[in-house]
Amino acid sequence: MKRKSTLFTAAAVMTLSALFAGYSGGIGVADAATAHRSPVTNGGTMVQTFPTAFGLNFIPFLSTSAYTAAATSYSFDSILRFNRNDQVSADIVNKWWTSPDKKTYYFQINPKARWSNGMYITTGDVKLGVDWLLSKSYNVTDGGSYGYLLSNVVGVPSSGYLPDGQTPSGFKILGPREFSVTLQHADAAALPANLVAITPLPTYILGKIPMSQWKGTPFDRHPWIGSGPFITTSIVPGQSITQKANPYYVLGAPHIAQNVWKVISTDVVNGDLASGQVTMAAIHAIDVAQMKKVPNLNINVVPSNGFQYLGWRLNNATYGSVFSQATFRQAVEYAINRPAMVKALYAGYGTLENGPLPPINFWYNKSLNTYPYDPAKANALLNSIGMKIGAGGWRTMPNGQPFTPTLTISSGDTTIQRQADFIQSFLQAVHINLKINPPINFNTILTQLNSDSNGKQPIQAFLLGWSLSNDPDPRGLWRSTDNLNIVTIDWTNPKDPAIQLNDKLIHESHGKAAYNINYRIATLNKWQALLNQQLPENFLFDANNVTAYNKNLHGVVFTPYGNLDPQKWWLSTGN
Amino acid sequence: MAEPLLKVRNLKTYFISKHSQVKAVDGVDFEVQPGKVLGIVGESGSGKSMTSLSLMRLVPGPQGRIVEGEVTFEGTDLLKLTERQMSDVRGNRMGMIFQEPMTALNPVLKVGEQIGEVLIRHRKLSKAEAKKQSIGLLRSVGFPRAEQIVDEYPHQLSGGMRQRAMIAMAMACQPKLLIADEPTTALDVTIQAQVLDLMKSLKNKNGTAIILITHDLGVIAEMADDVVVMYGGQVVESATADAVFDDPLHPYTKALMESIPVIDQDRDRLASIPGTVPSAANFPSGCRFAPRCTLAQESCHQKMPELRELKPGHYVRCDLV
Amino acid sequence: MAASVVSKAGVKSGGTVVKGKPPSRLAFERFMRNPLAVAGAIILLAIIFITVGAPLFTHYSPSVIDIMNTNAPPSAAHPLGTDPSGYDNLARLLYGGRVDLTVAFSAGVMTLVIGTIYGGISGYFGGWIDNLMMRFVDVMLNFPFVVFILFLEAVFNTSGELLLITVVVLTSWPASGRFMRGVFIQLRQQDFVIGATTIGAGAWRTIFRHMLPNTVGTLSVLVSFAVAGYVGLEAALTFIGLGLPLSVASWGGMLSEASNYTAMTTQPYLWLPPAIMIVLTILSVNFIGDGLRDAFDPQMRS
Amino acid sequence: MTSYVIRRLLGLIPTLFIITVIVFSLMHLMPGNAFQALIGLNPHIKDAAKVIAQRTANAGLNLSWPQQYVNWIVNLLHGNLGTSFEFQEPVTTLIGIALPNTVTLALTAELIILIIGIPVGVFQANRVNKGFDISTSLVAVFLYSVPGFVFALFLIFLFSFTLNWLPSMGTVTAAVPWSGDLGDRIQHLILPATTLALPSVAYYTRLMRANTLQVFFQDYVRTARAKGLRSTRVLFRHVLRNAIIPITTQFGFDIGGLVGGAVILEQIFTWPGMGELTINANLNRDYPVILATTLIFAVMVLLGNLFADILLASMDPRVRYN
Repeated sequence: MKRKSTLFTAAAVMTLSALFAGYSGGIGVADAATAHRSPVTNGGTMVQTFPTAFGLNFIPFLSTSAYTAAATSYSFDSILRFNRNDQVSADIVNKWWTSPDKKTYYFQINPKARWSNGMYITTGDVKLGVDWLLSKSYNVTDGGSYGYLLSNVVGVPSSGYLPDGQTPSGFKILGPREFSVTLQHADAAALPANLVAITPLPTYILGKIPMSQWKGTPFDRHPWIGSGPFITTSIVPGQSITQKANPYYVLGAPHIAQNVWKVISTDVVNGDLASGQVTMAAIHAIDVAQMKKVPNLNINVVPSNGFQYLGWRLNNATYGSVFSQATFRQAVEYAINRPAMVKALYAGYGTLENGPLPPINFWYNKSLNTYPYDPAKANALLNSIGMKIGAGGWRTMPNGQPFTPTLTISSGDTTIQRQADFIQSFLQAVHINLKINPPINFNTILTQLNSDSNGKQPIQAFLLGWSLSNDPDPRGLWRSTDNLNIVTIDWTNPKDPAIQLNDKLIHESHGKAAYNINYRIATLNKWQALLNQQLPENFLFDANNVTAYNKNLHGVVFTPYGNLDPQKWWLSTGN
Repeated sequence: MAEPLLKVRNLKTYFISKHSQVKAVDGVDFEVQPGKVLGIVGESGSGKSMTSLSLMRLVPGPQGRIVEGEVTFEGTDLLKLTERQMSDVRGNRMGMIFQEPMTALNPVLKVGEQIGEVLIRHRKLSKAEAKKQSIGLLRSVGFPRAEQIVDEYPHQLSGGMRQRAMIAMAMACQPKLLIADEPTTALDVTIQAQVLDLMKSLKNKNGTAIILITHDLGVIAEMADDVVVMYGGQVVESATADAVFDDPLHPYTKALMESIPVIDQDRDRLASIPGTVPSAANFPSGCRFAPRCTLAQESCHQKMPELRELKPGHYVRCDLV
Repeated sequence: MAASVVSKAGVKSGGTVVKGKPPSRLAFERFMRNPLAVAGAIILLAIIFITVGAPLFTHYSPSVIDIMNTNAPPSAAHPLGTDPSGYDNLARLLYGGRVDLTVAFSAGVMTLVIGTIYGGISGYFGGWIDNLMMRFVDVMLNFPFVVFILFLEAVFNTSGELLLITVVVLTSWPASGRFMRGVFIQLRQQDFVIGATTIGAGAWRTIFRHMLPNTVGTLSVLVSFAVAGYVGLEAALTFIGLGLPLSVASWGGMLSEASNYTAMTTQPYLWLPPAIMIVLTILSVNFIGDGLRDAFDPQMRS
Repeated sequence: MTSYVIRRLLGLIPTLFIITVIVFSLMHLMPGNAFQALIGLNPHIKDAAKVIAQRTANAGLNLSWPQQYVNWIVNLLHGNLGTSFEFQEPVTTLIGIALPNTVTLALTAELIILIIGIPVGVFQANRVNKGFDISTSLVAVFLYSVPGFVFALFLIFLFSFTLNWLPSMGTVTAAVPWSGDLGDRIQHLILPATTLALPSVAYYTRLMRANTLQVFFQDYVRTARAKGLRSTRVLFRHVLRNAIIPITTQFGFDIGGLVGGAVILEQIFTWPGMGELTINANLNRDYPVILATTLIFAVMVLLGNLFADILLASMDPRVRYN
């Protein structure tokens, strides 16, 4: 319930999706009914919130906090965006096509695309953005982690970076507004997962400064021009960012004159919403009933693009032989009453997850097994793998040894602690004697997960969650060789035929054939079905995104991938 | 006799709490003549200090209270004044010095300021003038380096110096009456003499009357013109000093005299008074000295004796003499 | 001039001497005459009784969840409703006091015991012993609490009640140690201590027999503030996520759980009962502390 | 006086040394560091374990800890507190933002404590056991009993949301630049500083009441009255002047404590100070920040003590500099 819950998932949220937080698209969730009642008015100030302090770097890709990234995404648009149907659509670039061998992408900058000071955006600005992402300064000195976006471009060495200011040979300027990017290997996910994120940078400011000095320059501390809908006018470190409408915004000048981001503790944000001091903020699902009673607020609920899971260390030295059996994990999935947990934890505002992609996702396989709550079936499955109920009413290992797995949770997060309590009670109901370890620091959990190659770490079961990016590309997390799989999923045994199939399907999902969308859907469906049946981890559910906003705010497009099109939002007066 | 400077009639000061009533001063009468020294003598607990505080209306509250009596000073009844009017009298027309020079001076204020503030208060002097006068006062009480002393703090002075500073403070406005509550008790014998001499000379110079409160009959013998002997919150004998020393009438006074060591008499041992001063919370019903009195008779335990004038100006509270 | 010898005999008889009653008995009588102190003692005993005897008042367990009945408003079955885990709030309130009282009183006792012994030794002996001991107190006073908790949590791979108490015990004594040193230094210069030393009483006997009883007043105030402070501390730590895990019921935990705008304005049954319990506990401890001070140190009363 | 201060300042060094050594060794007994979270959960870093090792080596964390400690001290002497693992910013930058805010908050709270605590305590002592004394004493204990964050929420609810008189977050109004005007800053200070002050106000009131009562019955106060001084002068020049001495000592001791006490309130009021920085650094094992904040807290407490001693010496002539 408290801010600590953000701590737990923050790290996970940041990495997979923060990059796209502001300018992503998804399936459309319509605005509130009030939107069309009165004519659009211009002007006004909108206040949005961050729950904790933001970082100090505002040059794109340099930010160290998700919140700075969110503010930056209002000021800098990338070349392309996702629309409300989660499809790539025009932004600074308004035309794009691929070569027949699918290795070269051609882009054309919208002739109306300008910086907020009126200067036109050119391919030189795009080039600076590309150079920056591949520069040694960014990748090494500043420790930037988004260089991977362009690592498939021709001319990028295996180290993943180039000397400062050097442009990869795969990037070509074809004219003041035309450029192309050539890849080393054809990749169906390259555009939606990587190239969309290329962000033009203002050459006439940053071009004059060596990249090694970008970090900490005045422009980094406070970028005064940009290409996004709102341009930063003032920053008070740790507390607020004020942005004004960009009259030259390529997708149309915003109606709202000013946007303020304020850091407000989640403990008081509901009050700020009720008093009208905050225009829009995420709230806890559990508060929805009370907040619906506040007369000046609308509540919007959309499913989130992510999932939470109960993980097992499949290679655990003590119980790995049980954990690694899919039947065991299926039994667990049946044993847990997930609807009841969603009701208790999120007042019902949550979505059950049955596979690696949430049901809201465009690519979701609708024919997956939903594992309805069925303790009898769970018991039967557990019996079938020889886990008999022994003395004290607890199941034993097939070899008769006691079976008392432990669940490790992070401290300071009451939601996770509740989740653990519920899971424990459901597993105990099917005679699994799950114990919950005293909560420990999240970093300690990570350390233990990171160094668990021999299965000797104390961690046996754990709870974790991911937020996902727009494109369902499973690489980075699900391949048996992916570091994050090793750390957070542990589904890596190369001899397991299911895992071999997993790697094969993932490979096929982005190869050349996958440029055919139907092929890609079919492959991803097969992959989802495999994971749904294998359950490398016990998929649970995810909390919905609950947003409370003032009734005077109109035009917001709520999607699982963010609140889109801020340039179209407007504030009615005299509410 | 001339009109007395101070006339105390039937003064009663009680400590009243929920559970008890303590008669610290129980109907005291005496007079002080202008320019004369009245000695009040008695053991600790006899009510002499509380009498002196009552005269200044400094009885510690809220339990301590003057319940009855008249204190007529230069024709006005002090007990009828408002607190504000009374504060115009204190330090101005009546000065007071206390037993403990160690604690009676404020440790965090300079000596000069503590003297000067009296002058500023009553003589409306400026700070600078007050300081100048303070130096003069300090010199008059025998400080050779008075200019330095004004800027020193009490802890930098010795006990005798502090007491002299106290006297300077009390005498600053040349009061008509100085109440000295055991001024020498806490001092060395040699210093005692200095202080007493100082008081005597000031008296002679300014014509200040003094109420000298002490348990030390030697001091009384040296200083006092008149003597009041107190016991159990009451006056048991009052007369001129000569009368009291030559012809003590009350058995208590006699006993006190017995206990003075006299150098030229070769006595085997000093007489002492058996027993202790009764607690003010539960006085005996009859004569308060009766339980310790060697002469006490049955009647003494029954009835409280009146203060009678046995000889002209010599009052005694004893039915046996 | 005659020297004064008169009446030194039988001087020290100022107050009421009631024969045959030891000072502790007198103190007890004075304590019992103080209505606030007696009320404080009764309230504290009542609180201890209901927390220790919690099973007498509710048949719910504070650690059994009920997923089908979470976030329920007050009802006949659950007079204070249930929390998001389905715990019965009344049961958590009754049992929760055990943790708060344990934490607070272990802090109080440590303040008392270590503070007095440490401060006593340091203040009594003075010199280099004092210097060394006070430098150590400086270090401990400066020691960041949060680092301590995180360290213990990380190294012992655990969290919860025992950890919290350990940290409280480790960090509660230095302030009182320094304070008591000051008290002992003052006492050391007083006549009765000098007297005791001159008649050859040993250091330990002087400290414990002669000096200690004179510190009771100061100590009682220190302890009452320590107890109050650490009840609040438990709540504060839980609030920032460093306190007790959810599975351990505590007043501070309940209060911090309900410390958000929505609960504060619409669900008083969540935060008012633990808040009242905390305030009552601290109030009663304070009244008892005042009463003890007045009882042992009658000069302090006006 | 100056030489005394210098000597005392030099005397702080051993204490600081021991504190940093202890913190240093404790930190190195803790598993994990900030890179674990930063890199360990990034799906796009190819060889996370290697990168973590690299970063760890770059940060000097694979040296023996005495060596690391020496490095840290050497850097410290050059005014360099290292670079935050988490924010990838110089620690001095982070502290440069946080410390002034926290100090402002703590000093304002101290001011409120003294402005309310001293007069109320004196007034209570003046009317001991009367209605005012008893009622304010009860209020004081109540203030002391209720945890600060509960008050914080209550005050925000009342003054910010219901009455709309005062802002509930930050040090300045959002759109105003960092150098916002004084009135705006004071408005922002009122709620957090009051909340921070409340428990201490209670404590100081009690302390002041007890001190004043004690001084009331001192001989020199009777002397002052015997001199015919007006009761106000007796109270202010003689009673208060003495009763306030222990308060000033306590005041110095508390400066450091208040800074620490602000940790939670800073979060509720979004006061960008040391609190958030400290908690965050500790949770994320951001060693350079942990060390720097520990050092600063320790320096604050020690300077507070020093300040208390100097105050005491300047207020009480009996105390000498030695």
